Amino acid sequence: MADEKKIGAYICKGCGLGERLEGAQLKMIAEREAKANIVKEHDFLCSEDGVAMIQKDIDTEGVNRVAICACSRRAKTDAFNFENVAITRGNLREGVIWVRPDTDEARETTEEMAADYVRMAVWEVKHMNPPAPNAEAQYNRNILVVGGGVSGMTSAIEAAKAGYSVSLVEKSGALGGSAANFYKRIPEKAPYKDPEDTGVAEMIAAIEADKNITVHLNSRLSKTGGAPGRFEVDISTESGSTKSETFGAIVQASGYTEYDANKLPEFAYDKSADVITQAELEKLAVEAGGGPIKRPSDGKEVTSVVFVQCAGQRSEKEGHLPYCSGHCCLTSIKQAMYFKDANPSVDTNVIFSDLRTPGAGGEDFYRSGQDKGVTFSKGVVNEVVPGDSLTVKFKDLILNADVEEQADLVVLATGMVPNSGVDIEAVVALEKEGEEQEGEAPAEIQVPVESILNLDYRQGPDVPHLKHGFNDSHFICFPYESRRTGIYPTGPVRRPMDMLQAQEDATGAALKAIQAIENAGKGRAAHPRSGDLSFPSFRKEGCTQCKRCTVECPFGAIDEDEKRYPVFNEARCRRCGTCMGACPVRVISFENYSVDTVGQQLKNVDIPDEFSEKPRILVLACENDAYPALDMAAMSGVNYSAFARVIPVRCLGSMNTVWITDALNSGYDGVILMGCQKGENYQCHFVKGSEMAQYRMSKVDDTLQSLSLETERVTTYEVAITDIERAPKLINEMAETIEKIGMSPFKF
Amino acid sequence: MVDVVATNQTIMVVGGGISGLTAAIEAAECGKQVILIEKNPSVGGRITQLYKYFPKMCHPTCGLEINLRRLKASKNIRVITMAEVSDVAGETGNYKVNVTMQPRYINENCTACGDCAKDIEAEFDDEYHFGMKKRKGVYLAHKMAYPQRYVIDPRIIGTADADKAKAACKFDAVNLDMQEQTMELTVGAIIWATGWKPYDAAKIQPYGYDRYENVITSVELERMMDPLGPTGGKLVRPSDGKEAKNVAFIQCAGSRDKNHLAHCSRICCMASLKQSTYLREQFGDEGKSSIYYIDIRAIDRIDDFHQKVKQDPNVTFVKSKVANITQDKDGNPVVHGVDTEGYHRYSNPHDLVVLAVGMEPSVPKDSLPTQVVVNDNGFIEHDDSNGAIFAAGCASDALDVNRAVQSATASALRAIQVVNRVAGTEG
Amino acid sequence: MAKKEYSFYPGCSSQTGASASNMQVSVDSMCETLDIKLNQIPDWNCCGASIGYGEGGELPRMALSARNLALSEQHNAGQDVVATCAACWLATRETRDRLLEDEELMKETNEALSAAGLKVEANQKIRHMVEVLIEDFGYDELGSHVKKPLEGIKIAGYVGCQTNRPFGIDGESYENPMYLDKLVDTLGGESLPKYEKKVQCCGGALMFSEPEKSQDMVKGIIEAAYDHGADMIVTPCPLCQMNVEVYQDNINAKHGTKFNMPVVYYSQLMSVAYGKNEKDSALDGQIIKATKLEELAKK
Amino acid sequence: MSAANTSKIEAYRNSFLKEVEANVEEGEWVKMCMQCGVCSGSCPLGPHWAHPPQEIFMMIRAGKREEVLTSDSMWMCTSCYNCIVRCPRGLPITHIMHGLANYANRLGLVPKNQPTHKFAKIFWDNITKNGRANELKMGLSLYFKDGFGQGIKNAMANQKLGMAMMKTKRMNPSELWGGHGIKDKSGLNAILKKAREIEDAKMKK
Repeated sequence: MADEKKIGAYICKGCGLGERLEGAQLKMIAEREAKANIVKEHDFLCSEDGVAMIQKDIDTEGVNRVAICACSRRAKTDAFNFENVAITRGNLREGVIWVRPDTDEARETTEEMAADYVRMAVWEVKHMNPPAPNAEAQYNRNILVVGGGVSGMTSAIEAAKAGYSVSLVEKSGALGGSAANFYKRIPEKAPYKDPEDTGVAEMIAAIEADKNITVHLNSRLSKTGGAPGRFEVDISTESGSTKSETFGAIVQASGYTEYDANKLPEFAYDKSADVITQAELEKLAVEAGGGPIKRPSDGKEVTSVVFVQCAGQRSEKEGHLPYCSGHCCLTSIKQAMYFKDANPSVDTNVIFSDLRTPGAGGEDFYRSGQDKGVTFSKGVVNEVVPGDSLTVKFKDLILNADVEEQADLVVLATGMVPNSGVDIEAVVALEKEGEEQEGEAPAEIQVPVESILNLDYRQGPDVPHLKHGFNDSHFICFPYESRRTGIYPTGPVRRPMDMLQAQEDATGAALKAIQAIENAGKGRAAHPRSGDLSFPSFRKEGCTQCKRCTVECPFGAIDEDEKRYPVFNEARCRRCGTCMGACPVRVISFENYSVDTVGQQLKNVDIPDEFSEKPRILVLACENDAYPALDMAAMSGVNYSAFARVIPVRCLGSMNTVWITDALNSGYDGVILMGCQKGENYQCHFVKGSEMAQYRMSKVDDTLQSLSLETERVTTYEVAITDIERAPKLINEMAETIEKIGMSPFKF
Repeated sequence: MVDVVATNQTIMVVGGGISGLTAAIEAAECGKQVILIEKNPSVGGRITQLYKYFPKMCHPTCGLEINLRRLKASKNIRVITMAEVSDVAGETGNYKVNVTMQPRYINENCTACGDCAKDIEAEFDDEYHFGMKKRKGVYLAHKMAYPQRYVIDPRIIGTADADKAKAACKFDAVNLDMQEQTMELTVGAIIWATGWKPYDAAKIQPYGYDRYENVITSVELERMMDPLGPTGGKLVRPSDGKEAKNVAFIQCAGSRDKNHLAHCSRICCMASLKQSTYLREQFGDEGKSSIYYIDIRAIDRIDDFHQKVKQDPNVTFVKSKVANITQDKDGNPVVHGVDTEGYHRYSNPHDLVVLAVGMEPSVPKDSLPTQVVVNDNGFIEHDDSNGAIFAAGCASDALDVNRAVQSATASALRAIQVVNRVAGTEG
Repeated sequence: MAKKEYSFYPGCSSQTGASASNMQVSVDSMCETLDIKLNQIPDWNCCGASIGYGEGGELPRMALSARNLALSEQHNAGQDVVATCAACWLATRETRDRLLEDEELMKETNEALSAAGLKVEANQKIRHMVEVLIEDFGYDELGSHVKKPLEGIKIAGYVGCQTNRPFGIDGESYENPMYLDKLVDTLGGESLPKYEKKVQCCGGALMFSEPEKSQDMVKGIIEAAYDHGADMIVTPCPLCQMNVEVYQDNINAKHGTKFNMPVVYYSQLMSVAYGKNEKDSALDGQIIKATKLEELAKK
Repeated sequence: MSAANTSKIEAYRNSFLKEVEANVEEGEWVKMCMQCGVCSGSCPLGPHWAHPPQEIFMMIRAGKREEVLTSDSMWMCTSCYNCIVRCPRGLPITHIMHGLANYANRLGLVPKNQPTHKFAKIFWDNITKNGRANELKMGLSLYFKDGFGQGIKNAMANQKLGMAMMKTKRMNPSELWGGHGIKDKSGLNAILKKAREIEDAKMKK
């Protein structure tokens, strides 16, 4: 593409812009001040005719930087969608006329507002380049699936069905995982009355028959490097042999380990052979093969069995699981049916606190269990006393009495503990504290500290954990968005779940892997900026190897080379710009988003002198939440101060403090930062962006003091997309504050 | 006539709620051609009517904003709104789908400037607010509506209002002559994501939803929390606008009940736990919630949210299915029943009763091919005989948003497998 | 409209000199106007009512009703069985339904019946008189015969339990049935649709064994009627009528209330509205006089 | 083994549940209860039940045979059918209560002087004697159910009522001598006898 920049600025007069604003004035500003090469007005810019006018300039006049001064970037997006050029939007409608009253006294300040947004648009686009797919983009149709259980096998089979080739790595000597030892599974089909075959054998057969799937048994990942489209993985077998392969994407289906019942002495698991876990009962059921189930201690046929739900689960007690494992209620019903179907005269009692059989199938299965004579008691089990006949002491919550029940066998519904590898954040925390007990992760739950993926990423060997050791996505609407691009945890390692859900989940994970491959191949970003071709690059000369970018990247995309310079792995990058915000020497930038694209906007705003009584307020707003909130405020006719100049940012994490100092130096009277909620329930879609911004701003006060400016001039807020009334209020409050404390002295 | 290009390598997604949107976008971002059919004027579905998601208490529109940006950015998706599937014929890899489109009376020229709605007098119940509020006869469904285009209510066609709307538009976007259209599309695979509807609370006679103003549904409560909603974001009771500081939540209102929905709707327990925090949010220590339940079903790791709410002294849990509701002289709904944990009778007056209504699947059996397996609860089963018609989200089971998205993503892959096979055989 | 014929099961309380004989009188008068012919089941026996369970087991109770069914099938073949008493209707319909869905029960029941040379097929529909009025006639038809609208008379429609549950009248809710209110309106009276005790239990058979508990419930039923400004209560059920009307003195004595609330049958309202005199409308059967009806009947 | 021990063993075993399923009308439904409590909350005499229906179902599952069968709770049932129409699991609760009462009666476990039990017996004898209810006799025997003296008291207390009933021709003194009845009494009694035989034959112990 031609290097010389040719800027076209297009000013719309529709939607009342023509009536409210002095078009000629804006045109002149774009030409004379901002020096746009071509400036045109149009009565209805988003119309076919208006769009054609712009396209013509692009094709015939060689315009390659387009500044559209009309409505918000969120409106008419499909109309203003031109190929191979840099585009920006000057928000004159939602940003100016819709937030200002249509009165004579308001007219002047409204005009000034519009004028600034035209300046900002042109100056921004001047420093933008049309992004081109990054050079490292590689297309690799191989998917690595880690774990040969139901989840892993499902991902493998489903991905293969879509025509991709899969390598399935299983650490044990056989496929099937935990489910391979199940006698039957919870039904997945109507009428949901009886346990069904697990189907594991069929899955294994399908995999062996599929030429697109290669299985590595007794194998682990000894090293995983690279990025989506070019993962380099060392697969090592127990025998010690190692072979390296490259993959486009990775599905992590490392499954779960059953909670250790020895941690529950009150239930006599360690004292009696006839107190067993659900998994152990499956083994007995397999041995019985549909016949009467015999108890471990003496092989006597079981005549009565008690199921203890939530054993060591849903409990705040030290060492217990604080969560519910989701499947146990259905599993106990299924297992009680093992007894009832073989011999209806066996007494089966399920002692539960909340019976959890959700969804269409769950309730039918519960009813079927009752119909078969399985009894259910709402109660809390306090103790199991060993003996020839076990005594289960519990409080019957319905009869409100402490009672005892005799049983031949007691089954404990212990929960799922995820095999999620090293809790890298806990390790980092420890390093910070500089304590002795190296590597010991003090997470709520101890997970096997042995790494699953052995990533050679700067930030650690495994996918960060979210909670309780599960490396789930934090996002309700985006369950697959892990914090390692192109690596998708699935099944019980992500969240406790039963087989049916695991299969559904694993199928979805397979799609995400395929999608990651397709995106990486085209050099496109993954969620949430999917399709974005821009990527970060840095000026090596300027870099001080301070490592801040490599530490702060929420997605662990940046490694370090031997000289400790950052290595950007574009395909791992989510384009949030946190690195750009972190860089103290401002050497990191994207083609179409950089310290300059924002810096130039704020610097070119017209700053009236100290006595004009026309302050300027800079608002940096997260483009996903705060900015839409302001847009919708405009749509609802909410007004805010004409002195505000709002600049959307990809994420507040991309906010570089130089913008603040520049703004203050060039005479802004106030600065407002609007980011998403941070902390445990963070809503930032780049995970740590708003948190990082907060952290950086904590240091800004010194800057203010050095400039002897009041700290109130700079404020940071958490703003949600629903803050349609609050966001404008925050701007007006700043305007009032400035009225109180006076204008900034830094005006020239 | 709308021109839509569809081949048997195209995936059709029926329903533009969170599941349909997800399925469409995920498939499109794998490079597939997708047609998204939505019966309402804008996409987004039920989640646009929610205030917050459990357990994170984040705002549904936040995720919607991202999905809409992905949708706008993708050249592979064709969205057709106000359209419904009337008939499906054919088999895997080659379906003929009849789509009927209702007239919007406003074309692509619309800039959502709002001039057409300014002087309209006719008002109708706003379905977005479950009729708790009125809207004009020319309207934008809500602030996040996509496509961002106004709609003219067919009921004003032929009235002076309609002409006013036409006259007001400077961009020639109003076309009062639009007619219902039908078209037949050929597609390779179909993702069925028609979602759910709240169970009709009036059918639960003992609770008197049809008799007592201060008995409302959980979905109506969500609208109340909307700053732009019927009560301006205030939690007040309908009868007299009094602040509703003492609220009863009745679980299994229509669910787990042979007289209504036999299945458990899964989301209601978490929804009520979530809504109990709304009371805290609005009234602090004065906000009191009582949750009447059979079993609290806070499944898997989100049970910690349940534990957290349980520790709130202002939230009371009563293990009981409420027997019936009466109204006292002050218009307080009084809930009657027995706390089954140790047998305690109660007759508790509350400011407001919220029925945690169940999920009724919106699966129109008759517009689907007969071989598609629909179970007694009205959900589409996974079954080979469904061919390349794949259920996503709440068309397949009672699911929360997280699981609906999971299911939608899975169904996207199933559809892709089909069209890839077709592409392979077609070379 | 052509004459309609039904196989009629009056029940013990409707016999002359029995507690609901006044209902029977007014029903006959009503039927005369509507041209309904009721063919009494010959030698019918007691249905066992709801209290029969204590001593009589499942099968003996089934047998009681089955005998009536058998006789009806034998003598009134092809006609629907109609009952005016809630308990009779309920017991008979319950028996029919269970016989039809449970083959073994059918077998055993017939085995028992054979002891008296009878056989049951349960092939007749069992209906309540109110069903007949609503379904076979409809409000418009019922209204068309009104000669003396019950103008200005406020009437609380008290449906009670067994006319309403578990079967009830088609299309009506168990919690808030409206048909008595619709009927009152049809007859030109003033219904009180918001009367909240319309399905409150009156104690039923337990009035005899648990009088205090039952009368407490009756108290609520009458209080609510007064709260709504009712001149009288109307009911379709003999036991309800009896329980709510005749114990008002006892309640007054115990609670110092001044209850004097007439309780009439829908058939009495219809009879009066249809222009019949006090006697035909069995107003003389009221222990608490329904003055306003009497005045109207006199006109 | 001592009774205490057996009951200990029997606790939460299904023996009593199975007995109820076999011998009690609609007893096979007991296991389907999910303890929601809607029946207990819906009963008009609810406050007078020592053990409301849903609790009785739990007691049956817990094997509390004596406590259940000697309870007078199920005798509180007014047969209003509220519980049946509201039960989310479709249990015929009214019938189960009737069945339990009847079963307790058969086993002679009903608490002494349980008034409804007495009335039920009086009623049944009354209607089976002539095939139709004789309200007057029933009323009287009811008054005298607790002995002669009490009977006179009751009669006096309700004298006014009785007079009113007679005045309105809703009670007929002549009923004392014969009164209403069916023709084929013997036939009816034969039927009932047979029915009882069939039922007894089916009882499992």
